[in-house]
Amino acid sequence: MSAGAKSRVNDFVIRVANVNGTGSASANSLLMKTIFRMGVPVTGKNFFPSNIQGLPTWYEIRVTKDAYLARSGDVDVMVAMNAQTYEKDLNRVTPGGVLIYDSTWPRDRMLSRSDITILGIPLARMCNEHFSNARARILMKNMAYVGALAALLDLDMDVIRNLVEETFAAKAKLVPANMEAIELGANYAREHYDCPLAMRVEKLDKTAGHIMIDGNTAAGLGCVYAGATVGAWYPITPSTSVMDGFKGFCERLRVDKETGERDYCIIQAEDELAAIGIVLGATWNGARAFTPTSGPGISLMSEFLGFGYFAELPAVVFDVQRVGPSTGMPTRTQQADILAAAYASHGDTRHVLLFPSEPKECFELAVTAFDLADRLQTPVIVLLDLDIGMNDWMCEELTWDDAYRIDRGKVLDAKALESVENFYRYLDSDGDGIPYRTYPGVHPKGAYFVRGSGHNEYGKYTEESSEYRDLVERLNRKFATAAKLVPKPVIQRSKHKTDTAIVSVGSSDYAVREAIDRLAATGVHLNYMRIKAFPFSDEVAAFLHEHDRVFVAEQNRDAQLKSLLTLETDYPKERMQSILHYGGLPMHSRSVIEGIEQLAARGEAA
Amino acid sequence: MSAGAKSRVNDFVIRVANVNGTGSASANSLLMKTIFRMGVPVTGKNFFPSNIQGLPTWYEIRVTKDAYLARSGDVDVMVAMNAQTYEKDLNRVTPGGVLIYDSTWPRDRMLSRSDITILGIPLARMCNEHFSNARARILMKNMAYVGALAALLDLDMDVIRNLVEETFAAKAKLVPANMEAIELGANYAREHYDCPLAMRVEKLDKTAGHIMIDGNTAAGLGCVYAGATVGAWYPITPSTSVMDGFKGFCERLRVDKETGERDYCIIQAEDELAAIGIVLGATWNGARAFTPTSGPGISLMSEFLGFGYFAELPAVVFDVQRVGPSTGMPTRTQQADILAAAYASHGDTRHVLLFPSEPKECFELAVTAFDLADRLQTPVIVLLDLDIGMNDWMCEELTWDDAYRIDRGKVLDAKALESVENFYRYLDSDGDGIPYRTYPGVHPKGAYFVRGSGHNEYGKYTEESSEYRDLVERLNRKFATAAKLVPKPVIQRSKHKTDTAIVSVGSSDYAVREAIDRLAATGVHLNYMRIKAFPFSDEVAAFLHEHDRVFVAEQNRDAQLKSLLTLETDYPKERMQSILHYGGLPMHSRSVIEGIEQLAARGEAA
Amino acid sequence: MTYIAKPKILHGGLERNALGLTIRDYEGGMSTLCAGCGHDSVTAAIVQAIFELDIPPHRVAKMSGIGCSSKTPAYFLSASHGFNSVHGRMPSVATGAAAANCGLYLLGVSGDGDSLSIGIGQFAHAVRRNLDMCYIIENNGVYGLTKGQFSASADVGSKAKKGEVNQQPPIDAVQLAMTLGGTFVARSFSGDKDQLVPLIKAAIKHEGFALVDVLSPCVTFNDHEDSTKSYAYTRQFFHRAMHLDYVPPAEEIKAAYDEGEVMPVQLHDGSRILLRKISEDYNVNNRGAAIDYIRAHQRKGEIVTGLLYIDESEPDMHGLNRTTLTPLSEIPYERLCPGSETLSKLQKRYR
Amino acid sequence: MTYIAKPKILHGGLERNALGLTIRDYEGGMSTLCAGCGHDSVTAAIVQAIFELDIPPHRVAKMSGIGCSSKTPAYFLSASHGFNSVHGRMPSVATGAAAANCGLYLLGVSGDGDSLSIGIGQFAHAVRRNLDMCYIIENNGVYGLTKGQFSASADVGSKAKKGEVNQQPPIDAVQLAMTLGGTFVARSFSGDKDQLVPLIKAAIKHEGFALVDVLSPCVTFNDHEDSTKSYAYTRQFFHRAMHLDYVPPAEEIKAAYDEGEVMPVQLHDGSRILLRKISEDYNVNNRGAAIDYIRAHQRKGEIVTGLLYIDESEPDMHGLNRTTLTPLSEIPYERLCPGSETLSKLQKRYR
Ligand SMILES: Cc1ncc(C[n+]2csc(CCOP(=O)(O)OP(=O)(O)O)c2C)c(N)n1
Ligand SMILES: Cc1ncc(C[n+]2csc(CCOP(=O)(O)OP(=O)(O)O)c2C)c(N)n1
Ligand code: SF4
Ligand code: SF4
Ligand SMILES: [Mg+2]
Ligand SMILES: [Mg+2]
Repeated sequence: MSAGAKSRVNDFVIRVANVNGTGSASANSLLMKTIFRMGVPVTGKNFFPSNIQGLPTWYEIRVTKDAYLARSGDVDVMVAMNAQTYEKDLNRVTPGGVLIYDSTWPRDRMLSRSDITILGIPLARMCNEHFSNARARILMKNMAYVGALAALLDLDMDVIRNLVEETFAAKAKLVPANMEAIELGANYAREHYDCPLAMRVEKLDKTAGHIMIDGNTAAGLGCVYAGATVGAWYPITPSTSVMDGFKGFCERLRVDKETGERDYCIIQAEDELAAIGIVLGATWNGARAFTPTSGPGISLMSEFLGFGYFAELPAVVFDVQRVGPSTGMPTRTQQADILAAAYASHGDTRHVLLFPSEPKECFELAVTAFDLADRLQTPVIVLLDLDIGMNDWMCEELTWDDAYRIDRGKVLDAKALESVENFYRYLDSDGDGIPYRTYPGVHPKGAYFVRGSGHNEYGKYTEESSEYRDLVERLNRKFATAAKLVPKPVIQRSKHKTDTAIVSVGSSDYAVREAIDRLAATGVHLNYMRIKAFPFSDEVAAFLHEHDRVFVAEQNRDAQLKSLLTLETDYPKERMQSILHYGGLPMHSRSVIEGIEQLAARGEAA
Repeated sequence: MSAGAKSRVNDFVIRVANVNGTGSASANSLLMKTIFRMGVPVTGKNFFPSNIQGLPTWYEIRVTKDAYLARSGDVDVMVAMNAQTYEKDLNRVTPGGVLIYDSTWPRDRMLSRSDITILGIPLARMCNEHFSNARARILMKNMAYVGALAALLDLDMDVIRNLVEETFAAKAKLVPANMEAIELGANYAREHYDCPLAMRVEKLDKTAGHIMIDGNTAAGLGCVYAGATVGAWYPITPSTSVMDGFKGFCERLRVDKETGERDYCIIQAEDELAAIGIVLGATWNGARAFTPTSGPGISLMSEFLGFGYFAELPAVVFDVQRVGPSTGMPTRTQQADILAAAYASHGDTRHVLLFPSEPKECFELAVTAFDLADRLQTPVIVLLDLDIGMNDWMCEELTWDDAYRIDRGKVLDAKALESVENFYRYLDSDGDGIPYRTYPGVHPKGAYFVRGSGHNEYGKYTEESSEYRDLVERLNRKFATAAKLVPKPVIQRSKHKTDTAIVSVGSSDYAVREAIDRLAATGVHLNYMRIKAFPFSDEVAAFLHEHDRVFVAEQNRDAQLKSLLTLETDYPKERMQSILHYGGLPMHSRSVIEGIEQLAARGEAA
Repeated sequence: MTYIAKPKILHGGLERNALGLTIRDYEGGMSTLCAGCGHDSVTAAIVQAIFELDIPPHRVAKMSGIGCSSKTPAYFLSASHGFNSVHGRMPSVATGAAAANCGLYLLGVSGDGDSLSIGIGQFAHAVRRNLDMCYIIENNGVYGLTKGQFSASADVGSKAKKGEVNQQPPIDAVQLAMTLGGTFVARSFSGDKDQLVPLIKAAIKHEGFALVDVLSPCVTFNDHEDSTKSYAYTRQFFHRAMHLDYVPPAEEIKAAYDEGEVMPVQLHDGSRILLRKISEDYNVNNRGAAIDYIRAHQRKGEIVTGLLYIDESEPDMHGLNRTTLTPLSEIPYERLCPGSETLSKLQKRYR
Repeated sequence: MTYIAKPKILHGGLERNALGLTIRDYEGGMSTLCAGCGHDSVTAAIVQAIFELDIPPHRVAKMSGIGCSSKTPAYFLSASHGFNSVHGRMPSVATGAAAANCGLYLLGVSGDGDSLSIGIGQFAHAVRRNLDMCYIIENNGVYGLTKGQFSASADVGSKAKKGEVNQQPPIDAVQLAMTLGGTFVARSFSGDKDQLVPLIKAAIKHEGFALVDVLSPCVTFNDHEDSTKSYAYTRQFFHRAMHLDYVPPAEEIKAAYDEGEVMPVQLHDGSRILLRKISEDYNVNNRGAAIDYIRAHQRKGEIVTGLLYIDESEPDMHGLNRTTLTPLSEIPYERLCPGSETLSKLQKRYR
C-alpha cells in the first residue's frame, strides 16, 4: 500500500446508495454509531427524496479523525445498493476509492472504472439463501453490507453487537437474525478480499464526552428546559421532528404518573397561520409557546409575525430551512430564509433571529430564544436548516446549569400592580424601549388592550401622526436594546496577522473552519466570524472593520447574509465577496476552498 | 392689504375640519372642482378616520398657481366645523391665516389667537331656520360653508352652479336647495366681512387639458385598457376603489347590450390567499388577471407570490400602501411595503415592482404591468399608496394610442405548436432567461406540468442539485432581462452643475420637486431621479455614480428605497442619506426642505 | 325578561351584583360605530350578561378579529383584557389563550366576514376542538368596515345598497357549526335583548365552544328595502323556537311551570337554562332534528332563534388534551425544568 | 361493470375510444407512491373514466395541492395540463382557471389534509361558488407525505401507527359540502372501481362543483388494526347506497329495468346517471333527507357510498357571474380595449 493510501486511516467518506423505505436507515446509523463508539469522530448526512417509498436515497458517512464534521466533497467508499443509480454512483467515487456492489446480479461490463477498486458481494443471494421471510430478506441485505464494511474497514464487532442489542432491546428476538446477516457480509468479505482496506477505522478516544443527535430533537429538548408549555404546529418537512422531539420528552417528563395529566399542551393546528396565532395567544396569556415550521410556513406566518412585532408579543419560531423558493426541494438543505425572516411582514417590520450551527447550539439557543422573546416582547425566529435539523451530528454532551433561572422579562405581577398607581402598557419608563406587560386575569389594574392598529403609549387607539411616530421610534430603540442582548458572534483569529476574513452562519460553520485550516496550510490566512444572531451586536461591525476584505460564505443564491450585513452594518459593501453554495446538499469544505481561491485569484487580478 | 398678503392670490391652503358621515365629501369636492374649473391648479387631500361615522375628518385643499401639487405644510384658511377638534384646528392655522367657524354656538373665549383672523358664520342657525328636514339641515351646513368660502375667496358662482347641476343631474330637484344653502353662506359673508380676502382665487388657464381623478380609479381603468378579464380581490382599505373602478368601467364598456353577458369576471375572494390564487390560475389559463390589495394582503399573498416567481406565472398585484406594521393606520398613507414586495416569500425570491407617482401613471403603468407580467412570466407588483390611490389629483388627461398592441410575451399558439418537434416549458432557447409557455387546452403538444417544487428545463420534477442550480440561475438571467424592460427612472437635472442629487419614489415626487425649486432659490442645487421600477435599469446606478452625495426621500421609517438601492446597485451606501416622512399624512415640501437643510448642515460640519 | 330574582337595589342608586359592582363597572369606551348599529345592542347585552353573572371583569378575555363588529370589545368591559387580532384569525389566538390559561372566560366577538370568509378555516377548527369559549358572530350580511360588500352570509336575492343582487348561496354559521360537531349552537337577534342576554350567559357558562350567531343589522350599508338582513326584515321573519332563562347555580327555580312547558338544561357549574314554550317538535339535544327544524323554517323564509343545540357531554380542548387543571401559565418553572441530572440521563441513547 | 356498450375492440389489440385513442394515451408517469397506496387505484379509475368519456386529454386541466394525493396528477393523463399548486390552495387556482376558460374540464385531486385542514376555507368557498369542476378528495385520515399525523377526517377512536388515539370529532367532507350548498356530493372507496369510475364520469359531466370523497387507504401509515381508514375496516363497513351507471348522451339505455328499480338522473349534456338498487328510503334530490340518511348509517358505524346528492338546477360560477360563453382567454384584445375615443369621452366627468 502506498503511503498516500495509509494516510487514509480514520479519514475517508463512505456513501451508501439505496432505495428509500427499505429500512437502510437503521443499518446506516448502526454503521455510524459503531465508528463513533470506537472513539473516532464521524458525521452522517442523509440525502433522501421527497416521497415515502421507492426512490433513490443516499447516506454519507465521513470518518474524520480531525473532527471535520462537514462534508469533504469526496466519496472514498461507495456502497452501490441501488441498480437505478449505479452508473451515477460509480462515477461519483473519488479516484483511488472503492466501490462495493451487490454481485447477486452481474453488473453491466460497460460500467467500470480502472482508477477505483470494485468489490462485488452477493448480498441479496446470501440473504435469500439464509432468510425465508420476504421482508426480512430486504432488511437483512442492509445488515449484510454493514457486515461487509465491518470487515473491510476493520470495525469492532463487539461494538456492533452491543449496538444491535441496544437497538432491539424491545424485541430481543431480532438480535440473532441481524447479527447473522452481519456475519454473512463480514465473512464473505474476509474470504474474498484482503481486509481491512487502506481506508479503515482505528480506535481513538476522540468522542468521549460527545453525543450524536440531530438538531431538531435537541431544539425540542431545549423547549422543554426553557419551560415552554404550549407548542403549536402544522407538520412540514424538515421541521416536524422538532415537535416530535418536544412531544416525546414531554411524555416522559411532564405527565403526572397518577392522573396522567399533562403539564403541556401540544396543538396540531389546521395550518401555519393558526399555529403562530396560537403561539401569540398563549404568550399573551402568560405561557411560553413556540412553533416549528419551514419556508412556506414563514411566508404564511408573516402577517401574524408583523402583528407580534407591532403589538409586542413574545413568540418563538423555529424555521428549519429547506430549499426554496416555493415548495422547492423539501428534503434538501439551504439557508435562504434569512431575509424573509429578518423583515417578515409588510410595513417597517424587523425580527430577532438566532442561528445555531449544530445540535448543541440548537438546545442552548432554544432556551435563549424564549428568554429573548420574553425580555424583548417580540417574536424570535431560530433559523436551523435541514442539515442541522435532521442529520445526526457529533457534538459535545448537552449540559444544564441548575442555577439558571429563566428571564420572563418586564412582567408586573399582582403584587407589583397592587402598588402602582396606573399601568400603561406601552410606556417606555426605562428608556430601553421595552415597556412593561401583564398577564390577563392576574389583577384588575393589569387590564389592557392588544391591537395591531395604531396605539399610543397608554395603549389607547390612535391615528395621531405624532403618537404613531413615538411608537415606531421606540420600537427602534427596543431593537437597539436587542442588539445588546443577543448572543455575540463567534470569532476565531488566525495565528498569522491578516487583513482578510471570512464570515459564515449556521450549518456552514464546519465547512468554513475546515477550509480555513486547509488554506492556512497553503499559506492563506483568514480570520473568521460566525454570526449567531440578528440584530447584529457591535462586535460584528467591529470585526468587519478590522479587515480590508471579507468573504461571506452561505448556502443560498442571493447572498442573504451578506445583504443583511450590507444593510445593517456600516462596513463598505464593496469589501465583501460571496461564496455561495445552494444546490441543496450540505456545503462541503472544498466548495469553500475553491470559492476563496477563485475570488483570491480575481482579487490579485483586479 | 399688505404686499405680503397680496402675494397669496392663488397660492394658499384651505383645511376643512369636520365629522365623517355628515356628507362633507361632496361639499369639499365641489369647492376643489370649482377652483379647478377656474383654471387654477389645485390638489385635495382627505384625512379620514378608520371608521364609518362620527369621528373627526379633515380635507385639505391647496390652491397652487405654480402647480405644486404636494402639501405645503401650511394651513392658511381653516374651516372649523368640528367642535371636538376646534382647539387643535385653531392652533394648526399658520400665522396670518384665517379661521372660519360656526358661530351658531358661542366659542370658548379661552380659545383665541391674535395672529390670525377669526370669522364666525352662524351656519347651523341659518340652515335650521331655512330648512325643515333634519338630514337636510346637516348636509346643507356643508353647502353653506362652501358659499361662505365662495364669497371670501372670490369663487365663480356660475362655475359653482354648473357643478351643482352636474352633481345632481340625476335628482335635479335637489339643486335649488343646495344653491340656496350656498347663497346663505355667501350672503352672510358678504354682509359681515369685506370680501374677498387677501387669500383668494383669480381665474387662470392652467388646468386646461387636465383632469382631477384618484389613482385607484385610474388604475382600474388601466386594467380595462390592458385587456384584463379576470379580477379577484378581497376588500381592504385603501385598495378597494381599484376594483370598484374596474367594475364600474366594465359595466359600462364590457356588457353585451342584448344578452347582458359580460366580457369579464370579477370574483370577490374569501381572502387574499384565494385572490392571488385565482389570479395565478387565470393567467396560467390564458387570461390577464389582477388583484388589488394593501399591506396585510401582501403578507398573506407571499407564499403564492413565491410560487408565481418559481413556477413562472404572470400576475398583476396592486398594493395600495397604507401605514404599517400590521393593521397599522388603514386610512393613512406610507411607502413601507417596498422591501416586503421586492422580496416577498421565503427562499431566494424577487419580484418586479412598478411605482406610479400620480393617477396618470397609475393608468399607464397598469398597462405596462400586464405587458411585463406576460413578457417576463412573473408577478408584477404595482405599488401605489393611499395618497395617490384615494385622493383626487390634478393630472394631464389620459390618452391612448390606438396603434398600441399588448405584449402577451412568449406564447406558443396551436399553429406554433403544430410546427415544433417537442415543447419544453422551461428551456431558455433565447438566452434571455425567458422560456416559452402555452395555454392549456390549445394543442395536445402544449401540455406541461406547473409545480412549485424542483423542476428541470423540460418541466419534469427533479431533486438534482445541478438541475436546480440551472433553474434558479436562469431565473437570475430573466431578472437581468427584466431590468432592461422595465420603465427607466425619471431624471431632472439642475441648470447649475452639482455633485448632489435627490432620489425619491411614487407619491413623494411632487413634494421633492417643490423642495428642489425652493432650495434652488436659496442657491442649493440638486439633480433629481425618481425611481419608476425594480429591478433597477442601468440608468439608476449610472445616475447615482454621477454624484458624491445622494439624498433619498421616502415615506417610511426604515429607508426601504435606500435599502433597495444599497443592495441592488454598486453605489457606495456611505454616500446616501435618508429623508424620511412617515407619520401617515402625505409628505409635504417643507419636510423635504428641512430634511435637506439639516443633513446639509451636518454634511458641512462633517 | 328573566325569571330569576334580580339583584336588589342598594341604597344610593345603582344596582350592584354579588361582587358589589355596578353595571358601569362592566361598560367600555364610547362606541365609534354608526348610530343605530346593531352591534351596539349586542355590546349592551354582553355588558348586562356579564354583570349579572357576577364575573370579575379582569377574569374575562375579550377576543376579536377585524371589522366594525370586531371593534366592539373596546366598547364593553374596559376592565377586561382585550385582544384585537388580525382579520379572521381570532379563533387561533383564542385557542392559544385557552391553552395557556384554562381559568379565564374567553369571550370572542366576530363578524360574518371575519368568521365566514377569511376566517372560516379557523372558525371550523375551533368548533372541532370544542374550544371553551363564547363566540359571538355579529351577523349583518355585509362587510361594514370596508363599506358594504356582500359577505358570505348574504342571502340569495338580497339587494346591496348600490343595487347589486346577491346570487351566491349563504353560509349559515349555525348549520356549519352543527355539521362540524359544535356543542352549543344558538342564534339570536340584536333587537331581542330578552333572549340575547340569557343566551350569552349560558354560552359563557357552557364548557366548550358556544356559538351565538346574532343577526345585527348594519344601518349604514344593509338596512334598506330588499335587504334580508335589515331591522324590518329580521323583525318580521325571526322565529323564536323558544323563550329561555338562565338560572345561576345555587339559585332554586322560583316560578312554577306546568309539566312539559319547560325544559331545563343543566350546565357544568350547576347553573341551568330553562327552555320555555319550546315547540313540541323541537329537540335541543338532537343534532339531526335541529338541522331539519332550522332548514324547514328556512324554507318558509323564517329565521329560527334560540338555543338550537346543546351537548354538555363532550370534552373541551383541555379534556381532549388531558392538560393539567392548573393553568399552564401558572406552573412554576421548577416543575417544568427537568434539571441537569435528568439531562445527562436522557443522553444515554445518544452516546 | 357498467351497462353501456363498451367500445369495440379494434383489430390489433388495444381498445380504442371514440377519438381513436387507447387507454395508454390517458396514462401518466410512473407512480412514486408506496406499493398498495389507495391513491394509485383512484388514479387508475380516473384514467378509465376519462378514456371512456372520449375526452381529448389536452382539454383536461389537472389541479392539485400538496400531498401524496396531490402528486397523483403526475401519474395520469400526461397529455393534459397539470397544476400542482401550494398546500391547500388548489381551489382558488381552479377558480381562476375556470374564470379564464370555461371550456376546459377541471379535474382536481386533493387530500383530506389538503382540503379539510389548511384548505378548508378555499374548499368551502369553491363549493359555495358552485365552481364547475370535479373535485376528488383521496381520503386516508392522515397526512401521508409528512409521515402519518392525524388529519381532520380521522375518526374518534382511530389509532395512529405510533399508538396515539384520535379524540377530536372528524370533519366529513360530504356533510360539509351538503351544508355549504354543494350540488353534487358523492363518496366512494378506492377499492370499488365499479362504483368509482361511473361516479367520476358523472362528476366530470356535472355542471357545477362535484365532490367525490374517496376513501383511499394509506398502506404505510394508516392501514393497521384499530385504524378506521384501513382497507380491512373500509371493506367491512362501507355501504353502497346504490349501484350506479353512467350513460353517455346519444346512447339509449340498453338493459331493461323493472319500474322503481332504477332512478335515472339527467345531466346538462344529456348524459344520464342510472341509480339502481337504491334503498327506497333514499332520495338523491333531497338535501335534508340525504344528510339524515348518512348520519343514520354513520351512527351504525357504516360509511355510505354512492351519489348522495345531486342538483342540476343551480347555476355554476359563470352562471352566477353572467360571463360570456366565449372563454375569456379567447376574446380578442380588440374587443376588450375601448380605444382612445371612448377614453376621452369617459373623462368628461373628471374635467
Ligand atoms: C388581511 C385583511 N384583509 C382585509 C382587511 C379589510 N377588512 C377590514 S374589516 C373587513 C370585513 C369586516 O366584515 P365583518 O367581519 O362582517 O365585520 P362588520 O364590519 O360587518 O361588522 C375587511 C375585509 C383587513 N383588515 N385585513
Ligand atoms: C404551507 C405548507 N405547510 C405544510 C406542508 C407540508 N405538507 C405537505 S403534504 C401535507 C399533508 C398532506 O396530507 P393529505 O392532504 O391528506 O395528503 P396525503 O399525503 O395524505 O395523500 C403537509 C402538511 C406544505 N407542503 N406546505
Ligand atoms: S358600517 Fe354598519 S356595521 Fe359598521 S358601524 Fe356602521 S352600521 Fe355598524
Ligand atoms: S405514505 Fe400513504 S398516502 Fe403516501 S404514498 Fe405511501 S401509502 Fe400512499
Ligand atoms: Mg358583517
Ligand atoms: Mg391524507
